[in-house]
Amino acid sequence: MIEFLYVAAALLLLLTGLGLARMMWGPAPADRMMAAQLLGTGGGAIALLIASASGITAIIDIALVLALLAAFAAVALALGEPGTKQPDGQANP
Amino acid sequence: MISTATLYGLCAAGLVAIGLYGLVLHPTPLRKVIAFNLLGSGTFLLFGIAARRGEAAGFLADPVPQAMVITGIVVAFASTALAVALLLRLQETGASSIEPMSPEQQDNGAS
Amino acid sequence: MNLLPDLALVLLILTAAIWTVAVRDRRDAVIGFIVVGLLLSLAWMRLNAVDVALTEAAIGGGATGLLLLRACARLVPTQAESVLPRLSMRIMTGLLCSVIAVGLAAIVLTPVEPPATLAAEAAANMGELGLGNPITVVLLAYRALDTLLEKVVLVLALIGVWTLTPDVFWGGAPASLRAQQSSGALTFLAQVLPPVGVVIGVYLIWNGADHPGGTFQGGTVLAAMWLLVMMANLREPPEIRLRTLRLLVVLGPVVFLVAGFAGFWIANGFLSYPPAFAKPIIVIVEAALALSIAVILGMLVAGPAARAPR
Amino acid sequence: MSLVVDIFTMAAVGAGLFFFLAGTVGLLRFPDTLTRLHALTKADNLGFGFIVLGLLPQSPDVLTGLKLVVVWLLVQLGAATASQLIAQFVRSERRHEPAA
Repeated sequence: MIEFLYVAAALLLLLTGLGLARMMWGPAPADRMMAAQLLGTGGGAIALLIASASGITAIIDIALVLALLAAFAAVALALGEPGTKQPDGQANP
Repeated sequence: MISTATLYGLCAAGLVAIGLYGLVLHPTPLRKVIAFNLLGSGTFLLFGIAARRGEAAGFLADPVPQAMVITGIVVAFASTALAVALLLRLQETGASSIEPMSPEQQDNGAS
Repeated sequence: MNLLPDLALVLLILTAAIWTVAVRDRRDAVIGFIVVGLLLSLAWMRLNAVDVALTEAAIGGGATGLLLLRACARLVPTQAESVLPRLSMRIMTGLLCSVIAVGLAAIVLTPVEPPATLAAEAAANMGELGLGNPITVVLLAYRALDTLLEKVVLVLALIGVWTLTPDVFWGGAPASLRAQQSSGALTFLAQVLPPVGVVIGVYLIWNGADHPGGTFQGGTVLAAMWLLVMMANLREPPEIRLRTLRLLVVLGPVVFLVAGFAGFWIANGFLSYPPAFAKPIIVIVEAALALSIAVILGMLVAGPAARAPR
Repeated sequence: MSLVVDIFTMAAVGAGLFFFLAGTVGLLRFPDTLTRLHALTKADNLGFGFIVLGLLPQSPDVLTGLKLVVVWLLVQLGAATASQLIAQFVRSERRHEPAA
């Protein structure tokens, strides 16, 4: 059972790693962000699998933090486009 | 046979080199900040190798380097924030059209 | 055979890092950096450093990414963006960096025998204090002075950011963090996630005494939740002249210092705790530190004031 | 009994891996951004869900199991919102740029 979980974690790493190809190809920033998103979720799943396989339950906390901040980068992406000044980001006294 | 710690140690060496390359070559400051953070991550990982190799007294890894890395990550974040704030301020003072300025500030900017 | 997944992870980290440095667009570089941060937190997990993995996941993947993406949005791209130095220059730099990499690799490949370790000293402290997490023991007892100074560095960094405020805006609020277009999904997330996130942050701080976790990780999670609320425009960043805000910023270091000086009377010196009260003192110091860290990290991302005080 | 539980775990984790595979293949092969986003949500929702489902019977105590469920719920919330935001981001970028 333990071997199965480790192999599953390794396969998952491989799959999410392949997703990084999308980060490089792009073409839109949204595509690249999707690869990061997949890695965030996949990383959480890998942590859960390894926590279960190794019996170190503290590793679940890593998955917890990754899951909590899963949407964080995507939210930040929407902060603005390069070059365009935010309509009210700067001061308007 | 190469151990897990050694493998990540080689990764750390690579990260330091990649970060240094970007830090030296990139002309824009923001890219330098990103590269500097990569360089920092590599250095932290080297501490991680020391921690992993120093497993003793019933711990899976030596806690002292780990505590130093945690401190280091937070300080690296603080310095990145300071660098970004400096860049934004530089941009504001460099191009006075971005932000409305008081007269004495404009004088300062012109001199 | 057992090393194959680790080898794959190392290759992924290096590929993502090279791409981050090589890519043209700076926002793409930030996304690459976020990916490196996520991968590194997995690497720390494999190195049995769960505490560090938690910190890297929260700061490397979350907070730094937000900070840099925000900088991308606010910095006007310059002409120099696409200009890279000459090819000969690049080759020279590449060679020099490779020399440094080879040197570091040589150090890594020649391990010290027996391996240098301070684990035994840290373990000796652990028994006295009644804490289960060796890293918390190192941070708050064995090397407490380092942690105290590091908190001071955080406060200094925040003061540094604040001093970049233009005179007319001094005391006002930092620039708004809100996203460009308002979105129902974001508002929903910012209403549902923070209550859960605050519980998880407090859990990480509390749990940090005996298990992986602690003030940094918990404080960063709290800061992330605060930033999420600000990004969804449910709250504006506070004005930097607010007395409560400034009190919260220095609360952690001050409580730490008071506990440290109290050591002269109730124990045997600066930053030493009497064994009977060590755990409660450390928990109080940790709680104060975590609050300060959350406020400082949030205000560091928000940046200097950009509006005149109301 | 433990054999049944193990088979259940293997089946569920296997199903999770399959959906992650589907998500990755879709992310790499689909022609435009929004269809790729659709593929990604399969990995986020079903893949992660099945892996948590498979690991639940392996958890040593109830508290650990509860934590797994909390992680799953957070991923559901986070991934769904992130997909929405990415889609909105794509639309706003298209509106700003004239069709080339």
